[in-house]
Amino acid sequence: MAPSPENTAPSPENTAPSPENTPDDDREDATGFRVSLGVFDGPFDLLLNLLGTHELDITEVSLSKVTGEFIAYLRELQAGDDLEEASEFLVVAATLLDMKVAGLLPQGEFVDAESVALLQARDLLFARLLQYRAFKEVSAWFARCLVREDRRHSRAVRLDEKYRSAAPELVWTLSADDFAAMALLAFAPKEIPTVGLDHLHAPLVSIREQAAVVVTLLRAAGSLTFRELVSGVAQRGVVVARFLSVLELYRHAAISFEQIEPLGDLTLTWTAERWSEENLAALGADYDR
Amino acid sequence: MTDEPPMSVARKLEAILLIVDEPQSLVALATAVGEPVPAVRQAVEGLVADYDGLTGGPRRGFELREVGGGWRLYVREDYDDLVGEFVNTQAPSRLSQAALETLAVIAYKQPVSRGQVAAVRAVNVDSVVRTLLARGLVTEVGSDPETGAILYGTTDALLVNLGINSLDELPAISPLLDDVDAVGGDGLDERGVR
Amino acid sequence: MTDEPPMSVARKLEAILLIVDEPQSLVALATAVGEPVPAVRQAVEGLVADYDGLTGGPRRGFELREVGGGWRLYVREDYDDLVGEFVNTQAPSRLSQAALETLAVIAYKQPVSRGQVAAVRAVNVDSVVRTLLARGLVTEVGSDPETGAILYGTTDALLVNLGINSLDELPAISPLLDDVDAVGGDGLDERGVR
Repeated sequence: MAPSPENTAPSPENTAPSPENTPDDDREDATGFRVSLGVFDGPFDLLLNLLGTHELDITEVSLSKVTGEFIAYLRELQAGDDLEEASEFLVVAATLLDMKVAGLLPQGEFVDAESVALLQARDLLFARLLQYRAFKEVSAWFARCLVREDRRHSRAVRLDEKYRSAAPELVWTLSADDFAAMALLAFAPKEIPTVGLDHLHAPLVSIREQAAVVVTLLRAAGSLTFRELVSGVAQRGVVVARFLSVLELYRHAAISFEQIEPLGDLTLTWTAERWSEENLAALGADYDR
Repeated sequence: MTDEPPMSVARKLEAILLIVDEPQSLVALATAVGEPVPAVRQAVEGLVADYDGLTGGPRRGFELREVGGGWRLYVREDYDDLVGEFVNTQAPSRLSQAALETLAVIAYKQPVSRGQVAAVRAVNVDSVVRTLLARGLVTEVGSDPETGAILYGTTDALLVNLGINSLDELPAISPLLDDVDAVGGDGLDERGVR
Repeated sequence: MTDEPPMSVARKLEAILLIVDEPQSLVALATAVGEPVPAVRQAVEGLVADYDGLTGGPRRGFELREVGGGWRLYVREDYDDLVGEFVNTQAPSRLSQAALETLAVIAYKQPVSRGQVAAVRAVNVDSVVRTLLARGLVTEVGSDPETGAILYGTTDALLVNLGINSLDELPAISPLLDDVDAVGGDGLDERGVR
């Protein structure tokens, strides 16, 4: 899977991990390395592996060798068409490249803001790598425990009929329509697939999910003020999403609204004559990322 | 008794009896522990006496009983009231939101496996399904021919609670369901959840 | 031992333990049998020794184990292969390396958002978190008051699956991470790691 240390590539310049670049290469890892493309679950994974291959300490500054291989790997990865995955590798590659460039420049002449920033970027990369390595190592413990417990059998049998009747009478308050609304909530798409930008801007309230709530509430009540629609909601994001979904529903002519005076209460009325849940599924598509 | 070999027939039977849901015939038990039926019969009789406190140990809170041609562990009858009270305090009289949503998913998608329900709700539903089973609102209706996963459906008790006569009277929400099937496909790893 | 009163704490516990399908804390058990916690603790310890064959009886095919913060009857490990063959359960699919790493990050850094987990692993973890949710190993524990991001934590089911009693039993990894917390002052992990 991963190249073993003795198969270490001699120099970064000719170790692009594609065999066609090294036709006369007698190291069997040329193919081995290529086969392993894609098994790296992330840039840190690859970086750790490369560092391990070269037996470099991850606090070692001289990373130029690893940088070359990393970038060569990235070149291969682009064939995979997975933009998101590629961009994750790209961020780390850019940092590595920065560090390599900095290593080539004359040292210690200026301490300007730029080099300080670079230093911080490097430290951050190392720190993240260290952190990642710690979690990676401990994940082996998780795997061991999970496998061990997986084989164990605990007593978990059905409750005897005679004890079932001992349970208190069920209090049931839902009508068939309430129940359908419940189903609607349960089936409403929970997660819109997102590009992993969460670490930049923390997410995410689903407009579609909130629209399902708005639709359910409005259809049940016929008419509500927006204030009522968001009563009890503590999260600003949810309020915003409900408002956006109101706008979207208005666009679909599913509701009408009325505001008697500026900044006064907004009264929403359900007006859709033929509302299909398909509308809901498509709602807010503009906001999908 | 303490001198017995570590993996005696009786001990192996104890292991099997601990996890079985249904009464097991002597033949089934013999197959399970890989011992001849007469030896199993003897060991079962030994265990009955053992749990009844006739072999020097205490009279256990459970007993080994033959019901409907099979053997199974039961709570000893003396403790029925205790257990009944425990079950009573454990079971809430109202269903939780999670239970209601799970019930709704089962109602609209039946027959459906726990794995499929979990995929729709994006949470593990094992304990909730157990609650619904215990409440008689859902029941096992078969198993998936390919995966062997148990499939669940709703019962007449749900219809009664909802005040409708048949599942056809459930309000339609079908357009969303098509979506769900698409999502359910990748929501989980292929094998689903046991 | 045969002289004990018929409804001793230990016997009542046996009855309750036979019908529960989740680990029961000492407090829950004490409530169930209507006895003070110290007496229950002592009785539980007595039962463990009893089933382990340390009190004159045989070493049973089952054992009483503390897992996930509670007590529950288990098949004794020696008999797991026998039982495994009998029930022929398909083992749930193994978690991928990515899922294991994500699980580790959530376990040590909880409550944590997907974004924060993604930052540690330098990859998008959305689908992996979904799998962990469906397995019931992690759960939503709230949301970030500022960003509204859903925060995740681990469940008791994870403890049971790991065979441990509390998060304190996770191996220590802080020595390696102290460094990081100092550097990570970019807002990545204010909360640090236990």
